[in-house]
Amino acid sequence: MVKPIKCSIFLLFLTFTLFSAIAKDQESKNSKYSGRIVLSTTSDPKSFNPIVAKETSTGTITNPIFEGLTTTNGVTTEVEPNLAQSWEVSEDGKTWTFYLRKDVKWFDGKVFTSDDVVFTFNQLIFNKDISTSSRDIFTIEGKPFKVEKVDEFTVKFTLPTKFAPFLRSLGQEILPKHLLSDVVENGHFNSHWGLDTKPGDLIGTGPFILESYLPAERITFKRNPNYWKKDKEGNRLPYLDKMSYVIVQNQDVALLKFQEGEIDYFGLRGQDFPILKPEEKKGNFTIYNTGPAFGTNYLIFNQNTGINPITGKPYVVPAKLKWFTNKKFRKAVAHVIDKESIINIIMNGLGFPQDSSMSPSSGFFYNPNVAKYEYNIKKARAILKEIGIFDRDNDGKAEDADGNIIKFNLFTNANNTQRIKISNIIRKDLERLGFTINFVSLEFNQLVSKLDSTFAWEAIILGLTGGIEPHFGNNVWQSSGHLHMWYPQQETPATAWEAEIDKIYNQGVQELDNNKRKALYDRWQEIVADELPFIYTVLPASIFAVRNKFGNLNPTSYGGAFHNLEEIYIKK
Amino acid sequence: MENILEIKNLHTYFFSDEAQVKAVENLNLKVKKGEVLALVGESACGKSVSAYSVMGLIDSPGKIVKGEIIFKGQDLLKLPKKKMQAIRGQDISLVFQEPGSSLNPLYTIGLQIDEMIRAHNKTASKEDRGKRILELLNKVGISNPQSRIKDYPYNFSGGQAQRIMIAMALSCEPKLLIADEPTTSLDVTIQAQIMNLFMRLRQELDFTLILITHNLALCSEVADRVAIMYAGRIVEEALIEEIFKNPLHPYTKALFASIPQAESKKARLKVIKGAVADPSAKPSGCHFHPRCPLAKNRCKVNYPEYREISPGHSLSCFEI
Amino acid sequence: MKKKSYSQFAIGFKKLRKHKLAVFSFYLLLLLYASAVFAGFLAPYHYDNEKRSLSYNPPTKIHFLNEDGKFTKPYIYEMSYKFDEFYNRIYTEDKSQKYKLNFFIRGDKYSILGLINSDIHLFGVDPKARLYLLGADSRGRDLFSRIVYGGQISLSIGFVAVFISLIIGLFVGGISGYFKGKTDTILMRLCEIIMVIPGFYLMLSLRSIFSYSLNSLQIYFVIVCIMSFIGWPGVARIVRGMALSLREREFVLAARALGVSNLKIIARHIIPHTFSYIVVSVSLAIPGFILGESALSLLGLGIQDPYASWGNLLSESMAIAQIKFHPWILIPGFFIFITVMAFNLLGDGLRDAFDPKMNIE
Amino acid sequence: MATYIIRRLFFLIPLLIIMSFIGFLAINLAPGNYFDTLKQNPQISRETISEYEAKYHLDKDVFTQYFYWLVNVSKFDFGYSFAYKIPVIKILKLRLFNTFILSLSVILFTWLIAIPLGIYCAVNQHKFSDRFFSFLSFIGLSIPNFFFTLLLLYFASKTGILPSGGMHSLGYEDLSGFGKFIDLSKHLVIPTVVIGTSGIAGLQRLMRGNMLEVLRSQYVMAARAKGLSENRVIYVHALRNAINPMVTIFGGSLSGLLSGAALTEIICSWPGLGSLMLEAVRSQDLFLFAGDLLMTGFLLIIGYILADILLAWVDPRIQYQ
Repeated sequence: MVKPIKCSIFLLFLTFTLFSAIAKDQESKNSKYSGRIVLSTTSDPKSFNPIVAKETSTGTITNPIFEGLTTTNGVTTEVEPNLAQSWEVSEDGKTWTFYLRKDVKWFDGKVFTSDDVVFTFNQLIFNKDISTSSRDIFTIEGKPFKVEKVDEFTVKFTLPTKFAPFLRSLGQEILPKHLLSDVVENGHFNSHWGLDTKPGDLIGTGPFILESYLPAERITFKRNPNYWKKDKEGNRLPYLDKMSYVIVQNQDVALLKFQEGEIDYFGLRGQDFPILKPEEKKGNFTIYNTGPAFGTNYLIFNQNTGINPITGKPYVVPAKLKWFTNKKFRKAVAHVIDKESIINIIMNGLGFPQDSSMSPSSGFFYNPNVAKYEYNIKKARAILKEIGIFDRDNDGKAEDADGNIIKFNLFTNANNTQRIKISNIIRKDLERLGFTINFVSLEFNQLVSKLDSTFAWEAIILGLTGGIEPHFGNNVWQSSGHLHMWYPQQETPATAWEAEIDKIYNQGVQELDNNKRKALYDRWQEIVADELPFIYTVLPASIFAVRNKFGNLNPTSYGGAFHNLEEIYIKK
Repeated sequence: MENILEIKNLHTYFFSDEAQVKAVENLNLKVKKGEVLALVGESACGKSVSAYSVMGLIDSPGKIVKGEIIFKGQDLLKLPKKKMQAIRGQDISLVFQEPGSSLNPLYTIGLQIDEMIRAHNKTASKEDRGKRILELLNKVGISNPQSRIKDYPYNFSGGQAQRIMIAMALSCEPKLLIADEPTTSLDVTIQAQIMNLFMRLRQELDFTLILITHNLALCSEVADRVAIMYAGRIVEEALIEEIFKNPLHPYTKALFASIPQAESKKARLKVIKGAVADPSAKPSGCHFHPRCPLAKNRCKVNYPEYREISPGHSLSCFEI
Repeated sequence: MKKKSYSQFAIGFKKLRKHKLAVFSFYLLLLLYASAVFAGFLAPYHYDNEKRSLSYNPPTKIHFLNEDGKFTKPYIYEMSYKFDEFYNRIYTEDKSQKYKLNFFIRGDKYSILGLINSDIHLFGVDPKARLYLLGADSRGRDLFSRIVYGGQISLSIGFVAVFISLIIGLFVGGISGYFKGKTDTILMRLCEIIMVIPGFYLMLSLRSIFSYSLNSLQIYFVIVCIMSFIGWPGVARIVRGMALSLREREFVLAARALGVSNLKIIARHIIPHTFSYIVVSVSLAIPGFILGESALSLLGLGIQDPYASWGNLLSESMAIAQIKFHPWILIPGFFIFITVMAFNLLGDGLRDAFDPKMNIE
Repeated sequence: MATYIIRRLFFLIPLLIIMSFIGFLAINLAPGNYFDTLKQNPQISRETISEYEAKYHLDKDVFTQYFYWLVNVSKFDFGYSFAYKIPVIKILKLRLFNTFILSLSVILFTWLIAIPLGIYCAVNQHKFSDRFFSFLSFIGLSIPNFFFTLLLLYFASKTGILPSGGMHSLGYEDLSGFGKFIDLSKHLVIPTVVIGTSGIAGLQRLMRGNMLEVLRSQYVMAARAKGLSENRVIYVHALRNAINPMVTIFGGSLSGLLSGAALTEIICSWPGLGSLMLEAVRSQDLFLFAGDLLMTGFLLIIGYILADILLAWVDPRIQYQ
């Protein structure tokens, strides 16, 4: 009885090794296929609907599923064809014709056509019943773009004016008409493709298909076998079989998971560098430092000269407004931002001082030749003295010419511990100038409601995510913008320099010559650095660790480690 | 007659952090087979502790420091725990003061009697035990016992509960029954019923009874002999007639004086002056001396020897 | 009745004295509270006295031997750091200059309870060097000083919160139990509702109501109020139970018969009898509040930098990097631990001593 | 009995209404609303946001908002999560189950340790072992939970025995039934230990106190006097009486458990209600928060009622009219 079992086990073993040998042989021809990548994200997606939801946590998840007509190259930051294989532009720069790829299929096998593009713009983005922020991008001065079907694979866009960042903005995800037109008609689109969607129902054109979603735990994708992109040898991309995002709220826990090998990628904070760097060899991973990141941290003063219509009082106490609107006051403050200490203490030495309003990593439009403010308390005191602010009665507190003690509230948001630490260093140095600071960290919502509607604030330390296209910040820099934080939604620019920035932005968006555009935005950066509406602090270094098993890896600061996800494969 | 129980030189102390309480001190007592001995004293004089000592129920912080308890020729204090456990309930039973709180509220009375029979008679079958329970309940006068076996203690009145306790105590036909103030918490009419029940059962089942009480009047009706306790010691011991006729110890006399007499309504009831000795700080010498009308100086220094002054009548007092 | 309750107390305290751990805890707490009161004197530096170039300075080595290996007055060296290839801070001692450890040295100004203003510190070194008994935090502030100052907030926050919740609880519980009927029903339902809402969420949502532009002092009071708001229903329910039974007692009946007003009866006859419960519940409730403050701090909603509380000091240590490279940052956790432990042991001892039947609620 | 339960359930309705209203009020009293976060996005216009606010009646006062919500709730529509853009009930359902599993595990852990420990300490009162175990349980109570979690995770990752957070391993779907159970159990260890240890002390002391009280009672002495074995006296007579009051505690313990778990859930990446609620409170996701309060409140009261029923079942003296 024993023998036959043994025999059969042996046979089984034999066949198994044989088969695997054969399998191996086949694989070696196309050894790049198969494998899984495991990444981590800090929070759940809020939806799977890329039109309605705009949070980064949602974008992370929908990116591999949906694609736009164009894409931005992660290395060169140039705009490249994606679902559109080529395009033409009329001489006045207002009419664009896009020729779509003919080999693109939706996950369910339907062919991607110009109908889908027209549908996405006309039925979704320009649909007033659908709440989407995309509408704001494709609307200039209240006028939407005109999108028309020319033929099955050609689409024509007619713009009301010239729009320089148009191609870049066409990274906008295109959604399938054949699945969604009914939903739109029924008025259910806003809640369609929410988190309760069956993974198989989520249809895009991208390299990966959503396979499963376990709330607060994990999101898994599988390879799209019919993806249109091919490698140089003509093999269909992507190479990877599966991709998973593990949801880990706590960065330290993510670090542990990376060390254990559960996840393949980890974005380091400065403090993590000494932990992981020595383990590179042992843990078989590489740490990439791609230079300054895009997330800024800055200090702003409220320069709103308006009057609260409800209380009839000015938003900012006049005496304080006088300091805040004084350029020299802001310059003095800029001189007490101890960027070096902030970098050493908070970023463990792995950060960069920020002087310009664009990140050095943004490439083409970055202007490094702007005014810089070194940490110098004496100089700051001297500047303040020029405008009559110094300690007049030797009580350790500075007063202005009218005898008012320099005292103001400084807010920041409570959920960003790093920013709170930065604020505390800045606060300490402001106190060295003899200022009296009431520092409070608020919940993000409350902070925003102050910035945006009540205007009841004096100084705030906050951050914005930057990019490579200056125009996408027009809401911040134009004096009529909602995010023109120091004095939002102005009817006419309050100062000459704000008027100049408005002019630059209006010209910049219509200027199609890149070099001329750069000259405009260079000037903008100079003005900002001189006038200091935003007093910039530091930029963290963008550092991440990736396991060595991946091939075709080409990490950049802009694109991160996996901007070319479909080309990445697991080395044997 | 032979002694069923002999307590020699028993000391039971309670230890707390700051004091030791000599609850029972140098207790000597002989219980003759078949008799009814009444152990009389005010509350907190050590009667119950003596009973618990005999039952082996003294638990931390209490401790039997010294002495012997001879039952059927063996010293109970030297017995291993298992053997003592077998004697409890089987040979010596105890009926507690408050029947209401002596029954476990969460189990039926049937179960509580049954577990006791089973503990001592492992071989009895379920039916046998059931029959025995019915018989016992019948015997103690619970009407319609069949229907009440499944009842919980809260379904019974105090008197009924005490009957059940008695039934339970007698379930293994013990040789010695200690009844610790069995009627104190009951109504007067029920008290008499319960005492009658005891007497009736004693005739039927022939056990020795130690009746612990503070009620001298009760003793006169049922006891053969009386031992008077004060502050943890026996101060006088005699046959019932003797003690009623000729109480010698000043404390005994005082006790008698405090009994309300039906014929002398107008006479003021005599109250023993002073308070019962605090067991944690007993007076030196004779513990009764602060309250004693006869007290002399020597009473404050030495404890009087316990001596027999006439056959069967012992006491400890210098002045008699 | 009164006499008995006094003697009960005397016995209780006698019993407590035998409970060695409880007594030890009591003295330990006394020490901690004393050090919080005299924080300014004990701490060599002000809590916000920073030296940015000494970020994460490890606990200073105090030398007792001079170069020849002979005993000398204790001294320290100045330290400085450089990042190594792994961006680790490597601290080295500058041996060119010794700094003696001095006692009763002048330093930062401080005030004790607003009464004594001084700049004399128990110990310290020349201001050119820095003494870090328990190491430094990210900005080169002395952790020891911050812990001592942090005790002022952490140790008092529980006390004040318990005190307030006791006052409300006693009052509501007393009224509820004494008046019975509809008052009782309404008040008890109210208690139940508050108790049923999970405390942590309640704390968060209450905290978010208050967070409108508060400075640290205000936050302190807000936290205290929130915690008392969460704490009082528990007290009230138990006091109500006691009041229900007390109101039937002879002395209360007598007082009522004499026409003493209801509120007076509650204040004079009912509440005093719950005193032993109060003593116990205070010592058992404080730890919960201390831990609660630390949880709020972790979320950035507690006491904020530059002020120190043990909770916000501990929240600094919530990172692998700290555990691995700057383990001294975890020390505030130890202080929370021993304080909470001491309160629990003391409370347990008190409960044993005063009433063996008393339960934790 | 049935009428009693029905009466309790009736009482539930106003309770739940008040509770959820408190939730509404708390979120409303805090300045701002959910959509303020969107305002910080440079690409979203003011009009879009006003549109949202009008849609969910956020531009009205609290009472009106609450009224609209209540009307919907009576139709079993708990509203819509601003952040997740799907009905609240769908989000809660997923998480509630996970929190339930964790709570169950914590309850088992605490009770299985605390009850025997309490009995043991009571039986061995004042002995060294009593003091030692009491001390030990206090240690568990005294460590700040979030701190303990991170330490445990750190050591778990160093030793590699336990997974560092999460609920399922990556290959969970491919495991056999038993394998799944083992995998889940492994993930449960750290959060359970952290949350559990802080609850053991209280229960242990309570059980010890009850047991001591019962051991001193006359029926226990009477049971001894009957000649029953010590085991029977303690485990049959004393234990059942001592454990009865614990049933009531059991019903109420859920509340503490649900809130005590939030931080631990977050640090352990446990996909429960904790992190969701924290997020909801902080981002003012009104309906999600109110819906959750309603659910937890409902569960808790069900817990209380179950405890009542259980108590009536184990204690013959209790009868509900």
